[in-house]
Amino acid sequence: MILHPGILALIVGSCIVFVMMLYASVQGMSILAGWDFQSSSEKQLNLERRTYLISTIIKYALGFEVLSTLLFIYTVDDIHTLFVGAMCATGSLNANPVGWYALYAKILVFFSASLWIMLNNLDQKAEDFPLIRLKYTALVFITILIGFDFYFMMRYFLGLSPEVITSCCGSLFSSTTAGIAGELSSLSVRPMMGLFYATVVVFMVAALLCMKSTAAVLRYAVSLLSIVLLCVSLAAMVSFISLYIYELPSHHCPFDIFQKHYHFIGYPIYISLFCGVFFGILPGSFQPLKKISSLREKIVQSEKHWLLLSILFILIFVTLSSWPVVFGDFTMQGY
Amino acid sequence: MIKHKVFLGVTLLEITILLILFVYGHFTVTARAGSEVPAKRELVKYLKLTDLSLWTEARYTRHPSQADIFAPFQDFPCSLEHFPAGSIIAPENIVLPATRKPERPH
Amino acid sequence: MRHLKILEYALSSLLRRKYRNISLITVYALTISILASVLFLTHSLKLEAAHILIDAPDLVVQKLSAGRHDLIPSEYAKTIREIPGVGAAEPRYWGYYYDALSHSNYTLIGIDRNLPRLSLIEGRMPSGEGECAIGEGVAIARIVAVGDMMPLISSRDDVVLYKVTGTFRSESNILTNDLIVMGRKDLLQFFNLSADRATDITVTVHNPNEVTTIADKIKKTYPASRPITKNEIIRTYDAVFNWRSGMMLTIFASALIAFCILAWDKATGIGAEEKHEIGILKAIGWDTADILELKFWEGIVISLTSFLIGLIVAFVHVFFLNASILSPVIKGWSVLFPAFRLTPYIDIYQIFVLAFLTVTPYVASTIIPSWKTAITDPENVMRS
Amino acid sequence: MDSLIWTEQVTKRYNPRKPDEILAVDDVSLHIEKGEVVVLKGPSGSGKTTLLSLIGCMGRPTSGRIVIEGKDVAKLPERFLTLIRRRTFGIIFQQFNLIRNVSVLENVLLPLYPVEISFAEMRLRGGKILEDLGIQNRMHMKVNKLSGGEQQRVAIARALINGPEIIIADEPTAHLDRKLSTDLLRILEDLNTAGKTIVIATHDPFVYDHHFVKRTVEMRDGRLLNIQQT
Repeated sequence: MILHPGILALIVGSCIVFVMMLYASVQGMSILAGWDFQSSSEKQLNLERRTYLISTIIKYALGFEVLSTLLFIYTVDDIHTLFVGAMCATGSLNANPVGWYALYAKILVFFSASLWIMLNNLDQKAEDFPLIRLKYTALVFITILIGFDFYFMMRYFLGLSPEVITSCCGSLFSSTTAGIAGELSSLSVRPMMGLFYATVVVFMVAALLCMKSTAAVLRYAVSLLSIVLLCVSLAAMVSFISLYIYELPSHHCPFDIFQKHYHFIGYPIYISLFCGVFFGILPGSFQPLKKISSLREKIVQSEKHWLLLSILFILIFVTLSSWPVVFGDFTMQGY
Repeated sequence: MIKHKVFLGVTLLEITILLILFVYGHFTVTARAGSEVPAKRELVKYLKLTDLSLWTEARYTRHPSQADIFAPFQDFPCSLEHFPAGSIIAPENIVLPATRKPERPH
Repeated sequence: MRHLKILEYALSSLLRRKYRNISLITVYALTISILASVLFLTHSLKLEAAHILIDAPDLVVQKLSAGRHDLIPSEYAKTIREIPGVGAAEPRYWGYYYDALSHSNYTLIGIDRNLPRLSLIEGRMPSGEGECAIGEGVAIARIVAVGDMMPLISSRDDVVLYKVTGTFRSESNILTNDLIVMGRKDLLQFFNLSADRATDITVTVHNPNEVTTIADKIKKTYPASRPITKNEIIRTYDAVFNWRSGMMLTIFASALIAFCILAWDKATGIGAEEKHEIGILKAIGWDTADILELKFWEGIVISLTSFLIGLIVAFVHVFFLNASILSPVIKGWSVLFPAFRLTPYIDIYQIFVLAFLTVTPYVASTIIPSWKTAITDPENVMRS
Repeated sequence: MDSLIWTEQVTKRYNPRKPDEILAVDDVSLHIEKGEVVVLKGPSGSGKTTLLSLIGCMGRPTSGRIVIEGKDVAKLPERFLTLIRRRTFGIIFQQFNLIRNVSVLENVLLPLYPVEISFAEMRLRGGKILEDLGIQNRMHMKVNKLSGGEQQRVAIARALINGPEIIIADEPTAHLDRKLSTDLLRILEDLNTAGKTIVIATHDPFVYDHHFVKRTVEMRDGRLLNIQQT
């Protein structure tokens, strides 16, 4: 355990958010148990009013999770000096690999909480609360996810012992290391580039087709493709985009681009990627809800916007991340 | 109807003051990095200093990096560590490198 | 547009309860400024240490005897110098001196002659016998200046007079406050040490990557020795200050908790009048979501204002007033605590951490009370 | 079916199945046409106010249907009730229910804050209504500094700011003297002439005997007694 202000802030904040989410889930359960839309009783009215509390808590929790992901990366970057051999955030994360799970959990929480909020917005547009069961069942899962996030983060920080000699980006992402991270960077650049741009093109084509046609299959395909795109893009970040941004042939760290030294280029890159993927996931996830008559019209309306936003964000992402590849001085000849 | 404008104005003003303070801080840092820091490094180099002269009350608080791990309990094995600065100083073993593991007290 | 209008009403609603909200902002800003002072102070010291200790010796070799620090035979230096990769290995002579006159501890350092001219000294370094250079803290405690004689009581219990040839400038206080620098011979004599022993040995290593290897080799050659690498020194300071700010934050967190209880209390105990107001708003067409947004803006106004004020106050306190309120806490019993000027090293990260530490609990403690207010039944207004 | 307001067997119970259960409105069926002036009269505790709040979408009935402009609102979630209330109703309360220490203009504009219109547009509308009611010179005063009659006008201005179809007034003359009551009724009469539907709950004979009141409905213990057509 390292008593560090950033760690303290993260633990305290996540603890508060987790407790609030637990409270929200308990409220959600009581809504599920007592919900009777046909009744005009006081009790039903109180339950309806409780939905406001829950959606408020989730909105705050989502805001917190987004910021806490950034703070987590910063903090991990800040403490790398305490580990022998760690030169950036990756090094600190390797000092206790549970840290990676915490990061994955945070990304999952981001997507699921955002989805929940979209679900909630949609539900509020209809006059008969059509999604109440779905929403509050999903709430329990989000709470569990946030619980995992909190647990992994605690395990990570508690388990950090600064003596461990960690491998940093240099060695973790150098091609000799085994494990996923090593495999990612050992993927040779050309095929990875090909895969990345191919995925982007396929995604774009699917999304554009989706805007023209109403086929359900296309919507599921777009959602699936966005998830694939997320994975491929993250792999591409590690494999070659980072190299072009840092202009170093062996520096594969996906976090350093948040730093001032690289003009904070990481923020627009990751924000556009995550937003693009999020809006890409929406059409497929909401396709089954079209069965509900009071929602059908609203989903069809919003779908166009989502697809457009998704295409736009992904375009921004691809432009930003390809800029140094296309226009940078750095070339990968011989690597 | 202008309260929000006043508020936004005041907030902007506060942010500006903060920015000015930070810019001032930045300049001070740069200025000192140019003049004082090299001079201090010179002192460190020639006098072979290893520690900051902050807490002079006990040996291990004056030279935390040079103190051995028993320093706070040096008088005899059960003596309690009692210097105020000692209570806010980190236990030294958290930076013991792996090479010196056998020396740890537990 | 709608958001701005709700902000407008939030401000007007806050202004109507001026005294309550001003007191809330004051307490909040104070809490934030205390926490921010702690963070700024420790961060500044941490970076200062990291920047100036870069030139510390690559390796310091101590000798341990029964787990305690012991004098090291000077001939070790010769052996160490022969390890490949080692640039220089020199014995270092230094010790502590308790001065009964000023009730404080000094650090005595013995140096060899022919040091280059140092810029942070008023006067000159000692060059002959019976001369010394002292830190500002010593000069003030003993009321001596360059050219004066300063008596110290040696280990043989006789009074030795040293001529002060130089004092270190106050800019270097953080390093030199309690130093008395004298010739090596003088120091050996003063402490009554034998000439073949030193306090420890400093080692310069050509290739910084090999420091650990060389430390291992020294440890193998002299099992009773304890090599300390420069990286460890710097990491020690990093950890010391992280720990310190963590400790102090934990302590001052009680202030934050107290504040949150206050905020919760203020938010829960809204008066009948305020509840009536919310009822009116709902009756004339405000939705629960609008009221929640109103409460959100109230929270933003209060926390943003307090946060900015707190930061400004903390900056002024730490970097213009030299943390005068906090320093008793960190001084402890150190009689010679240096009056150093802190360097305002600040980065966004500090502010981000601070925002996290202070705003999250506040927001969390107002969510439920705001919701309770927001669900006020509009019908109540009809029957009051 | 084409009545503006149409209630069918509306019942409202407070604290159901508890010792302090109150049956405030019992099986009320009432039709109000567009442009009508209807007075609900009856002693206090007869359920007038509750019925008014149900019609004004401030609460949901325990059973029965309430149809406003062709839309059944009895089962709507609160936020839709709010939308209807915001668009369709102007409410004048027994107390003026103004927000103290806030200027006249702001009080009048309050219903427009959560709506998407600009500050300038809002001010324009507020200025016009205050002018119509003859209190534009009080625009920037705090409401608690005004006389009772002026406060009443501010309350009316606030009820009219969103251009409602239906005006609901709950005991509007309870705290007014004769002269102010006359003023108020004149304003209501003008509004009615302008095509607004007006529903008033009162036990003040001065109101229900006034010449512009065309229809009086008497309530007793939550039930409608008879419907008088005058």
